[in-house]
Amino acid sequence: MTLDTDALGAWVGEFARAVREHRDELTELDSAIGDADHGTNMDRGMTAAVAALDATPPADGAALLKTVAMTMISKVGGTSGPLYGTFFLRMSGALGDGSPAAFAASFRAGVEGVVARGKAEPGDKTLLDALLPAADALTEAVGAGQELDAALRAAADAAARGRDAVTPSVARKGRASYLGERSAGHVDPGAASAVLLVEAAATTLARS
Amino acid sequence: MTLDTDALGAWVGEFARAVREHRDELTELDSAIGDADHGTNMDRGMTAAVAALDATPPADGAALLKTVAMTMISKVGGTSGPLYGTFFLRMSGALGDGSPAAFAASFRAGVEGVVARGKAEPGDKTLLDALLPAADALTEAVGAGQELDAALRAAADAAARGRDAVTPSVARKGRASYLGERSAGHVDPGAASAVLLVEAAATTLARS
Amino acid sequence: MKKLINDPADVVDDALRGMAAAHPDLRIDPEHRIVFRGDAPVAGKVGLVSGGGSGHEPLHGGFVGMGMLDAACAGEVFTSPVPDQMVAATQGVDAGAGVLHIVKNYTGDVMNFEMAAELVAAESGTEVVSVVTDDDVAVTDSLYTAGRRGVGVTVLVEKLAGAAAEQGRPLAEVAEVARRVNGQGRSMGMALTSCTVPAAGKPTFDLPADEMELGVGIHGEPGRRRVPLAPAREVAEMLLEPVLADLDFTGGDGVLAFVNGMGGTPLLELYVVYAEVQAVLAKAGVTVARSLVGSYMTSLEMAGCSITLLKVDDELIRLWDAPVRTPALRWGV
Amino acid sequence: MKKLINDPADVVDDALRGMAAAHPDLRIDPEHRIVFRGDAPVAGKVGLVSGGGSGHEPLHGGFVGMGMLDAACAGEVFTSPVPDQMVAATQGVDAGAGVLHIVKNYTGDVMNFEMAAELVAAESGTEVVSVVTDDDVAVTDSLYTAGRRGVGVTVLVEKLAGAAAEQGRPLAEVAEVARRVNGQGRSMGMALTSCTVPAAGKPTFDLPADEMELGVGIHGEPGRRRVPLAPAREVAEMLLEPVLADLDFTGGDGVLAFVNGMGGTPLLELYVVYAEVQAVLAKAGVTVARSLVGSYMTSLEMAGCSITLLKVDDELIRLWDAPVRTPALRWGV
Ligand SMILES: Nc1ncnc2c1ncn2[C@@H]1O[C@H](COP(=O)(O)OP(=O)(O)O)[C@@H](O)[C@H]1O
Ligand SMILES: Nc1ncnc2c1ncn2[C@@H]1O[C@H](COP(=O)(O)OP(=O)(O)O)[C@@H](O)[C@H]1O
Ligand SMILES: [Mg+2]
Ligand SMILES: [Mg+2]
Ligand SMILES: [Mg+2]
Ligand SMILES: [Mg+2]
Repeated sequence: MTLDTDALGAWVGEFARAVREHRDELTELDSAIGDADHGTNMDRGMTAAVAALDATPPADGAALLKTVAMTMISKVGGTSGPLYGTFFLRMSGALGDGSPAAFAASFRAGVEGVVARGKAEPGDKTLLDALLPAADALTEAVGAGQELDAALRAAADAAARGRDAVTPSVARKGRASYLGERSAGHVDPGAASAVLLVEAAATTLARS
Repeated sequence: MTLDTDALGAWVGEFARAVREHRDELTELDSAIGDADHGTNMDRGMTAAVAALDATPPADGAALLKTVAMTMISKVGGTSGPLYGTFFLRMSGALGDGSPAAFAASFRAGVEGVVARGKAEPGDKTLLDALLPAADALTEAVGAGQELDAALRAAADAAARGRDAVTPSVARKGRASYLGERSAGHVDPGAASAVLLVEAAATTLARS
Repeated sequence: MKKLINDPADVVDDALRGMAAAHPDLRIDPEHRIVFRGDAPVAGKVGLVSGGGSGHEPLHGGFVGMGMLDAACAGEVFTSPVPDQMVAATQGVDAGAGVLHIVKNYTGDVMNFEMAAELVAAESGTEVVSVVTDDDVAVTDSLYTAGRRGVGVTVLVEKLAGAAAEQGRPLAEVAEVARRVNGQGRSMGMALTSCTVPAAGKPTFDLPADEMELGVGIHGEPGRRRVPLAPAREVAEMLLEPVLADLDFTGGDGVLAFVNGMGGTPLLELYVVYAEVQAVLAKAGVTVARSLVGSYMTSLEMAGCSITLLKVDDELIRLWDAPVRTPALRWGV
Repeated sequence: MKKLINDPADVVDDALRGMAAAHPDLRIDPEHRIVFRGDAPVAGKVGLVSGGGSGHEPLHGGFVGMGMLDAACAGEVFTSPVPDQMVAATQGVDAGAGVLHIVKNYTGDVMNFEMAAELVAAESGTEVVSVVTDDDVAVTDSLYTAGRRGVGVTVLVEKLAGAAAEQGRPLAEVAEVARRVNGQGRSMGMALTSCTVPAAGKPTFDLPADEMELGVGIHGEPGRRRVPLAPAREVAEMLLEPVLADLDFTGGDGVLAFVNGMGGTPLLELYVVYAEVQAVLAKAGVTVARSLVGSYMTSLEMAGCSITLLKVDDELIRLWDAPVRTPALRWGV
């Protein structure tokens, strides 16, 4: 069972589809505590990423993730463009041999890229609050020798729990932080899109 | 029975009161086919006129009407300021001996001033469509030897009939003319305020 | 009603206080509600006076200054100023060369300016010439009614006649420029939303969420018809079609194309409209010599726009490019 | 949604087409969505680049020209532009004297400009210095969060640093002016209505008819609190109170007072607000040396305003008065 180019392509494709499906919902979340563009931003970027992959089929998995990264960086803008772009770029650089353990490590490298670029901390109410628990769950499950499908399911569930866990919190990073107390009780749009990313992995990569 | 300064003062006072009472209604009529200010305009002018009369009690009826005229001209602006101002100015100049016949003649002089200033014709859907029938009814009734109260009642009824008669028409003067066919079916705000003017005369002068 | 005002009755006075504070090079007569050029009367120069109801800012007070108006009279919201104001403005700008009144064609404005001119004639030796603007092609059958409204072209008349006056030209010539500009300009407007007159407290008209008013005036007077919302591309076509049908704008030295915002429409959208205007004009064979995009003649917070085309020649282009220094139009100085 | 646009996805490109048509002395790169000064790069001059999400017009494209910016990058509505655009803008304005990036403090803008600066550093010898504006006192606890937002002061930084660059001063000095202006300026905004992001199609927030948002941002981000509607007099007090509490504006050479419209508020109301601002400042012992009233940094069609105060000195006043020739600010030339 290896995470080859096709598998990664399916993941990216499924993420793009999910983002499209939930576009208005993500924008709605961003209306409440931001500027009403997160769904549009993510959809613009992922649609362009899928188009770029279709136009020039990538040589390998690393190339595939790099194309996604560069497309997010050059087509999205805002906060999510550089952050998701950095995530895919760092994953691409750390992809390894396509084994579940390598995948878990590269996923963690991607998340660390988001930390480095955005300087947010756990609990700040950002995408990290979904991504960090997912990375932890993935590493742990794979380390404990679980099958990839179970490990990814654990990661997706951890992401969703992370998203929900910070919902009551006051945002300390990004645009939502301007609201102060008024940000409490709202789902963070970036955490919501990050859950879609991990869910997409659970749906597609588990079958690899 | 003469129309002395007090009687004319009562007329003007009652007109001011009626305008205040119907201010929002007149503005509402002007919203439909104009620019939503006729009630405000008339109220601003007549309130100022009453205040001017209170501040400097006029020597005679002619002075009284002239004060009203100059106040309308200098405080209202728009279309109704010059027109009502001209009406009172011409009346003031033609007031005569205070007899009913003289009053009817001076009322007609006022109406002719409105014609001269505004160049509207009967049926154009303006204040004239209330004022001209009122002047005709007044002249006729007084000429036929009727009591002043009956004559003013006839004039007020004629004004109201005139206002209603042009309601189905398309406006050909003033701001309402810009609407073309869309002005049909709406009461003309100026005709409505002119009815208040003649009604105020019927209410107050009849008792003189 | 959501507005940044105090008492609706004080809106005009409050705004004039703000203008006085923000523009120390203007002189404001709060009693007569007149915005004067700081150095008026200017020796040897024809004086330019305009004015009208408030609610159209920057028109007219924002166009007072070197190269444009010498004085502007502010009426109540959407209500012509009164003759007293116009008389005081006329006397305040007269330097012996006479005064031009620039009057938008609305019954109230025309009558009040007429009365003012009569009073000036009776009281003093000041020569006054009036030019009435009436460029709005939304008004049809204008022969039998109050005639066309004066809209966007008024801004252009104030600029171009103002430049002519600044050159020291005599009253007759300045008036001739103003009349020529009015004769060669046509406009048409539309609204997406109504304005709310402060004293009335609610929108002048109700407009369903999926409709717009075509041929609307600048006082929230309803337009000639309601049509379904349309993309900017079609709006530009709908507005330009009657303008182009009314006067031949092809050939010659081209046109000045003016896209005006009604007050509640942001500049972003005005540029979108302007892009479409250019496209329609190119297709119609009309050359754009100069352009103006912005909210210069508004209708309180109404959302919408108007388009004005003015046929220009060498002389008008020179007058347009001539220096102007007012709060709302400023260049060359 | 009632807007004068075509497809929501095309708003930015369409508006840039309009700008290109309306301002032939600018050069517009439609592919990279950059508005360039027509004569960029200007020999010997430090280049000024700014940019940000669209929907704030005239910011930033309307401030490109002599005495202000050399290039502005337009992002999607309310979305920071991408590094590619900033790299292209930086390379396009670099005349060897280096380039200043003027960045509003929003996470997205800061990250994208940072990535662009890294790319420029990696690819070329162009020296880039970034100045981040963060003047919005509505944001408290700014130490532990994303920090204060960059709002009204950005316009003033672009003008004043632009004037310094125009004088031929070196990059370090131009950046120093920009930093000083940011450090001496504070702003606070409010909204009467929400804006509607074209792609979202409905208002970002719902605001009851009798309430307003205090401390709102320029992206329709909800503010810190909702308060009942209040007269302009009290709005001016509510906005100025935290501004005056944050920095001492008394003494010295006074302040530049800037009343900014949010896009849907007409000039009439901005002047009413400005009158009240003057009154509050007079009572607080703050002298106004210069003022600016108008819609210069908007939030689509949002109704509302912001107030910015900048402590000025002789040098800043001279830089403010220096000639500028852009679509939205123009004087002295
Ligand atoms: N410093 C940060 N680090 C990580 N994620 C962040 C940071 N700031 C904001 N975010 C995430 O970005 C999301 C918003 O993205 P988006 O709406 O696309 O960008 P913008 O805020 O620029 O409009 C937030 O919901 C949050 O999850
Ligand atoms: N030429 C005219 N002659 C007589 N009355 C007129 C004329 N034009 C308009 N009116 C009257 O004026 C009324 C409107 O007055 P008002 O709303 O105060 O002024 P404005 O139209 O300037 O806002 C109309 O309803 C009409 O009766
Ligand atoms: Mg957002
Ligand atoms: Mg009216
Ligand atoms: Mg009126
Ligand atoms: Mg955004």
